Amino acid sequence: NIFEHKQEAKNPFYRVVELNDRTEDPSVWGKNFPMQYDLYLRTVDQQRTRYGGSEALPHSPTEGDPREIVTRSKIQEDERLKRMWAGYSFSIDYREKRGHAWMLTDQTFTERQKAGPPGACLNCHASMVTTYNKLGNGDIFKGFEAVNRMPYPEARKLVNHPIACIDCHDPQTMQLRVTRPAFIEGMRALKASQGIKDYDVNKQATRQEMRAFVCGQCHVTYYFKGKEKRLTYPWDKGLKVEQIVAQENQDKVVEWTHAETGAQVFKARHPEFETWSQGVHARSGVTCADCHMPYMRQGGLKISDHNVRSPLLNINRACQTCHRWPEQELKDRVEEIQTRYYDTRNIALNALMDLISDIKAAKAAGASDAELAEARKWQRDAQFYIDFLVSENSMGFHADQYSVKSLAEAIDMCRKGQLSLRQRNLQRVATSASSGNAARK
Amino acid sequence: NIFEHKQEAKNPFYRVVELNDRTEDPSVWGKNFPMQYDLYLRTVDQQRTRYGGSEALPHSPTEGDPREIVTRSKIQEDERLKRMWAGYSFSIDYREKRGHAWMLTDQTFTERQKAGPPGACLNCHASMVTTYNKLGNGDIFKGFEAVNRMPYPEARKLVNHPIACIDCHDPQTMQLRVTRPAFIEGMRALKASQGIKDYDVNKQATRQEMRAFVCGQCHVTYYFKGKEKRLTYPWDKGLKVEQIVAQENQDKVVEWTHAETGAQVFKARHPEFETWSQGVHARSGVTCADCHMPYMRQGGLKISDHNVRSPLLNINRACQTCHRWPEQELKDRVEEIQTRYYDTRNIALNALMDLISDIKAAKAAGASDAELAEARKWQRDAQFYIDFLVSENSMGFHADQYSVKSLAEAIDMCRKGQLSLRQRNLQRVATSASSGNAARK
Amino acid sequence: MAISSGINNAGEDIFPKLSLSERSSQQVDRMLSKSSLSTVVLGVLAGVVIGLGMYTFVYAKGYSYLTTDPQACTNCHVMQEHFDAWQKSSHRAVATCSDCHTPHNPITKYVVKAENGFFHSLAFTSGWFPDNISIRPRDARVTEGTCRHCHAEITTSIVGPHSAKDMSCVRCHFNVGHSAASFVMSNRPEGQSNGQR
Ligand code: HEC
Ligand code: HEC
Ligand code: HEC
Ligand code: HEC
Ligand code: HEC
Ligand code: HEC
Ligand code: HEC
Ligand code: HEC
Ligand code: HEC
Ligand code: HEC
Ligand code: HEC
Ligand code: HEC
Ligand code: HEC
Ligand code: HEC
Ligand SMILES: [Ca+2]
Ligand SMILES: [Ca+2]
Repeated sequence: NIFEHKQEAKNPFYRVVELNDRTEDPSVWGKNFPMQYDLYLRTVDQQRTRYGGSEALPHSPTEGDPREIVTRSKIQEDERLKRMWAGYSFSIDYREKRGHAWMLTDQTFTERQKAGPPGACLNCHASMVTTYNKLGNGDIFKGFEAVNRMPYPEARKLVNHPIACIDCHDPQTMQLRVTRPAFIEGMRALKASQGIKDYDVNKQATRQEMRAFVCGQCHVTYYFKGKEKRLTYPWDKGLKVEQIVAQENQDKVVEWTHAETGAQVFKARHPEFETWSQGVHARSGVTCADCHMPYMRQGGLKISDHNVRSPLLNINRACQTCHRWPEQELKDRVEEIQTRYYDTRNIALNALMDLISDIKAAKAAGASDAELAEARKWQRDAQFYIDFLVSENSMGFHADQYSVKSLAEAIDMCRKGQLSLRQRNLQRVATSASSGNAARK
Repeated sequence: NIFEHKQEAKNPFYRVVELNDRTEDPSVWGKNFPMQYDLYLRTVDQQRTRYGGSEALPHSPTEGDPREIVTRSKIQEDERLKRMWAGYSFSIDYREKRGHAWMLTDQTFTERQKAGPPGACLNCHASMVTTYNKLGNGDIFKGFEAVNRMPYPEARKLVNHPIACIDCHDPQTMQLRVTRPAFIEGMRALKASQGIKDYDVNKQATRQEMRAFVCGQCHVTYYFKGKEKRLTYPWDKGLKVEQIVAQENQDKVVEWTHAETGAQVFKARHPEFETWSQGVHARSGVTCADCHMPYMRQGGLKISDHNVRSPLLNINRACQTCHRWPEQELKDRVEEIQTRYYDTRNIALNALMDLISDIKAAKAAGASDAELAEARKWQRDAQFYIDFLVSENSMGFHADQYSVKSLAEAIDMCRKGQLSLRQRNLQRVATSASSGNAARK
Repeated sequence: MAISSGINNAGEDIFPKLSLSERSSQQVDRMLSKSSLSTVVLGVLAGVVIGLGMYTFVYAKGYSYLTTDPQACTNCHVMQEHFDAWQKSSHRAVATCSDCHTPHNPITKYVVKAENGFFHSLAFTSGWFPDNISIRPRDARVTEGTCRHCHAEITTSIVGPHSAKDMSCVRCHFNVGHSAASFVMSNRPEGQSNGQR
């Protein structure tokens, strides 16, 4: 009723409790901001969209993994992924992601734990501000370094919540803030490459940028540098996949040896932030929060929908303020873009499987490492491209043309890898075969 | 001045002369519609954009070719195009297109005339309504058939103007109309494939559709069917490149034998209409005329800019009706899309050159037609895909993701063609080489 | 270059420009370059220009700016599209042109009105304006102000204490008054989407 509105209008939020950088528990923040808190809790919900969202599958708890609900296994759905990652922990267990409420549980109980990951993993799966502050006595970078190098089980004991209010908000002003050293460092490197020195994201970013940067703290690709296991975002050359590959090649990143081909390979992860930055929405100043946390009315107020989820479950608010098309039409547009992407992704994955088969066969036929070197290099780079695109979670929507273009480049690389191999085989036999010149040319 | 504004606002056009289906000369129509006529005449102007528009180059007239101004030669700029078309008239002469005013001249004097083209060519390079009516005594289909099968020089004598008002407008109502039988037939076939029977474009198309269909009469890919040289738009299965390839394969279209590889190949041409139909603008009901003939104010009137040209030469009118971005930003967006496309196009053209080289080499090394058959088939299809995209004139803008996706498919085809060849070579020598199984697998 | 990273575009360095400074600065360029007269303009300056301005201000009813009647704006046919679109807009019943285009502060209100009235009259008479008009920085700020004025209550949570840095309403609600989309739709059957797919 109008009276209520007026009340809230004067002072939309009642400071019931004082908040500071030691207030980790979101339910305490929720006393001041009950609407946002209630929405935040709803990230436990699971619902599918055609290519996204997530599906709740029953799981009989074991003492190793007490979860009663899990998501679909992506590697069982598509054997090609399992083969791409052969020899790495992702070939053991890789599932559909789901809402923020699950992040800590899912990380704790994934079978990838068998690989004995470092504490660095927690950076993106738990509320870290208080932990970083404690370990670093007020210096989050020191705290960050301390957690990074701990074994996961040890570090795990130091955290209590999945991402919480404190990870995105300043407890005094409620302004957005970046709390992850890895992002601060990555962004500084990126800006430096654009000629901007000593960029300080929390001082220099616009409010609009912050609506994407808070997400960019985690929805990015990364690797662990050195034995300090420093969480690193390889943005020194830029955010495009070719620039990231170049950077990681320069850093000589090798995460595992491919089980079938013996290639020295490395992994890409959920590069939503990097991919979004290449799309027309980023170019138009449209940020993650605009689509994944659109404003909604509650009482007489506009608030951000803290039930962070697929915009396709919320088209009216997420899209229709800017796009006047009917909901169904908007959904169809997204799915058209996603399906074009999905089809191209299939071509790329098949090309990669062919390359892996060829290297494997050549190896079996006694080809030397020297003879396999070129093909393995092609596999290394092409596989990263494909992994980068496959691990991205919008199925091509965040940057429709860019994503498909990168797949096109990866397809060419895979096939060149195969050719390099066959060419060499041919040359070896050329002397004895008239068709030699055909091959050599 | 201000009086004009008020005047014109009251009474837009003065009927100075009566127009009918025998009034071919646009200058006569110009008496009733001087503003549109003046703009129409300006299509002689030439101006470059980064990837489009056209450049005026001096040309010393010969009696074979009296033109004093021509455009840049695309096959000299990119040798790969010349090689793709080796053995066909396009490897003799293929230039940048320019404004409508030039269409008849450029067709008359292209060196492709050496190949002795049919009268069918004129359908898209001259004002045909009166000619079709005359030859068919009022039945444009009969007139169309008559012109198609004539030798070009003979048919050329029957036409006087490049495209004129009468080709797009009904002389009584000035409404848009389709005057090209090939489009009427192509569209009927397309609609049939969508379950709509006996579609009559002039009766059933919406006004908005007509703003694209009038252009689709010419900015499309085509082939000449049978010895009647019937101009045919192969849309029976749809407008996507894969559907058009399927259709032309079904019709067993072969336009020439590739000079280097002996493959039976066929040509794609300027598929602006087909490509546009796959883009987000078409999906949003944005038509050719919206961007290439945007509304403009003249005095107090809004008229369509009949100086049909690159929208990048006219951004405020062409784009800013719908997009609130600054002109420079809009230009940058187009060029970003075009550059991504251009880079992918290079990968595809290189892949095609590699395939051609391999087939050629295998042939030289004595491979039999049977052994080359598979590779030649790959060349046939891949080459059409690439030709389709290269011949399209928006450098990927009309459908950014679709165009790059099609290139990705073509790249894969070219490389598979190469592999098919090498694999076969390997098998032939396998017995004598340990690496045989590597190859066979 | 913007292409290198969308991030540049997500922030002040590009974003506000999109609806503010850049848009109109290059619009002014266009207006000048459009007329070889630009030099003459400087020459003849005050006299003629003001003369012309006042002439239209009266003849073309530039003084309409002083009223609040939307119909008055359409005394210039170049405002007709906006008027038509406004009539289809969510605000037709709740806000008139001047509600959004003049400050809701009695003093500045008439300054802005008179100034726009004069310069738009001048532009109108001379024809020194683009076919697709875009709002000037100053006026965009005025408009943003009016949004907040009328919607103070509902937006306290998003412009209130929780955000020192400001955000543009028009970034998302660019079509509340008269959407570009409704210009487009106005020359075609509603929602008509091309049959080709
Ligand atoms: C213009 C709107 C838009 C913007 C901006 C945007 N996204 Fe998305 N995002 C989408 C859509 C649409 C999908 C596909 C959802 C689906 O398929 O169900 C998606 C998918 C995702 C997914 C997978 C969600 C799911 O339920 O499967 C994640 C994670 C994601 N985006 C994160 C981000 C991040 C991080 C940013 C900013 C760096 C961002 N998005 C920017 C619209 C957007
Ligand atoms: C602290 C790290 C972190 C931050 C910050 C973060 N996310 Fe996430 N996000 C995750 C993790 C981890 C998951 C997967 C959780 C799981 O699968 O258990 C996830 C899942 C998601 C999903 C998938 C939800 C679903 O239903 O499938 C979306 C969408 C998403 N995030 C968007 C965002 C947006 C938008 C932001 C910023 C406003 C953001 N995230 C900030 C770590 C983060
Ligand atoms: C830079 C941030 C970041 C780091 C570091 C990180 N994650 Fe994640 N993780 C995410 C995001 C974002 C998602 C959700 C998107 C997705 O699943 O692709 C996710 C999803 C997951 C999931 C659910 C989906 C799946 O993969 O089965 C598991 C389990 C997981 N992470 C485990 C780990 C482990 C183990 C580590 C350390 C080796 C780790 N994460 C390190 C950000 C991160
Ligand atoms: C993943 C990041 C993230 C987390 C976690 C998060 N928020 Fe927010 N919050 C945002 C974003 C983004 C905005 C929009 C800020 C802006 O527009 O500048 C926002 C805005 C707000 C606002 C301002 C009013 C509004 O709704 O726009 C309040 C209050 C708020 N959040 C409270 C909370 C509380 C309470 C929690 C914990 C229960 C929380 N937030 C957790 C990202 C987050
Ligand atoms: C804050 C405004 C805003 C929001 C929110 C937004 N968009 Fe957009 N969208 C744009 C702009 C701006 C463009 C670029 C074209 C233009 O300038 O109109 C665009 C472009 C698009 C395109 C064409 C891009 C392409 O590559 O073909 C699609 C499709 C699209 N948006 C869908 C969506 C969907 C689905 C959502 C919701 C999940 C969404 N948009 C949310 C502003 C927005
Ligand atoms: C949304 C706007 C838009 C629509 C709709 C559109 N085009 Fe284009 N068109 C462009 C742009 C932008 C270019 C690139 C111009 C350049 O590179 O200079 C272009 C290029 C072209 C060119 C080459 C022009 C040149 O000067 O190089 C032709 C021919 C063309 N389009 C025809 C069509 C036809 C026919 C249709 C409808 C079937 C169509 N276009 C629909 C925007 C559009
Ligand atoms: C009768 C056939 C025909 C029709 C109908 C037609 N065009 Fe063309 N168009 C051509 C030809 C032929 C050329 C190339 C002329 C030359 O290069 O000499 C051309 C050139 C163009 C160019 C390139 C201009 C430049 O400066 O490079 C554009 C843009 C274009 N047409 C757009 C359109 C649009 C939009 C329509 C519909 C409103 C249309 N055309 C209708 C045959 C046609
Ligand atoms: C279905 C319509 C159509 C037919 C039939 C057609 N043209 Fe064209 N022609 C066009 C269009 C559209 C353009 C401009 C776009 C382009 O150049 O790609 C063009 C451009 C040209 C040009 C200028 C650019 C170049 O290729 O050098 C020449 C010359 C030309 N045509 C000759 C011919 C000849 C010879 C024939 C018959 C063998 C023919 N045309 C048949 C539509 C057609
Ligand atoms: C390539 C096709 C084409 C040619 C040739 C052409 N027009 Fe048009 N004309 C159009 C289109 C498209 C429209 C917009 C019609 C609509 O919106 O329904 C148009 C509209 C018009 C209109 C209506 C008012 C306006 O400007 O929108 C007049 C009058 C007109 N044309 C006169 C002419 C005259 C005179 C000529 C010859 C000098 C001519 N046209 C040649 C395509 C053409
Ligand atoms: C009649 C309206 C209209 C006109 C004119 C128009 N557009 Fe669009 N444009 C749209 C719509 C609608 C979309 C789809 C996104 C949306 O719904 O806003 C779009 C999308 C786009 C996109 C994003 C598409 C992508 O694939 O990334 C770009 C870039 C764009 N337009 C540029 C242009 C340019 C340049 C011109 C002028 C040559 C132009 N547009 C003319 C309405 C228009
Ligand atoms: C004397 C004729 C005339 C009248 C009456 C008129 N306008 Fe305008 N208006 C113009 C012209 C001409 C322009 C283009 C100015 C330019 O772009 O330089 C314009 C531009 C504008 C702009 C955008 C440019 C800017 O300065 O921000 C706004 C907003 C505007 N008018 C609002 C209105 C409103 C509100 C009314 C009624 C109160 C109105 N106009 C009445 C002629 C008029
Ligand atoms: C509900 C608020 C609102 C109302 C009512 C309104 N406008 Fe606007 N007007 C705006 C906004 C917001 C913009 C800036 C749009 C943008 O930045 O794209 C604008 C811009 C304009 C422009 C410049 C064109 C542009 O897109 O920048 C003109 C002219 C204009 N308005 C005239 C009018 C006229 C005339 C009326 C009354 C018939 C009117 N407006 C009613 C909010 C309004
Ligand atoms: C003269 C007062 C006034 C001004 C100025 C005004 N509005 Fe409104 N607006 C209203 C009223 C009254 C309503 C309808 C009741 C409601 O929903 O609050 C409304 C409704 C809305 C709505 C909901 C309907 C819709 O279009 O989705 C939005 C959003 C909105 N206004 C945004 C704006 C923005 C943005 C501006 C500035 C560009 C603006 N308003 C300027 C009074 C105003
Ligand atoms: C990031 C995009 C975005 C920005 C920026 C934004 N809004 Fe909104 N606004 C929305 C969305 C989405 C809704 C719809 C909420 C709903 O339907 O629940 C909305 C709803 C509204 C409503 C309608 C509430 C109702 O009663 O229907 C008003 C009024 C409004 N906004 C005003 C504003 C004003 C004033 C500003 C600037 C201070 C602003 N908005 C900034 C996205 C935005
Ligand atoms: Ca795009
Ligand atoms: Ca697109």
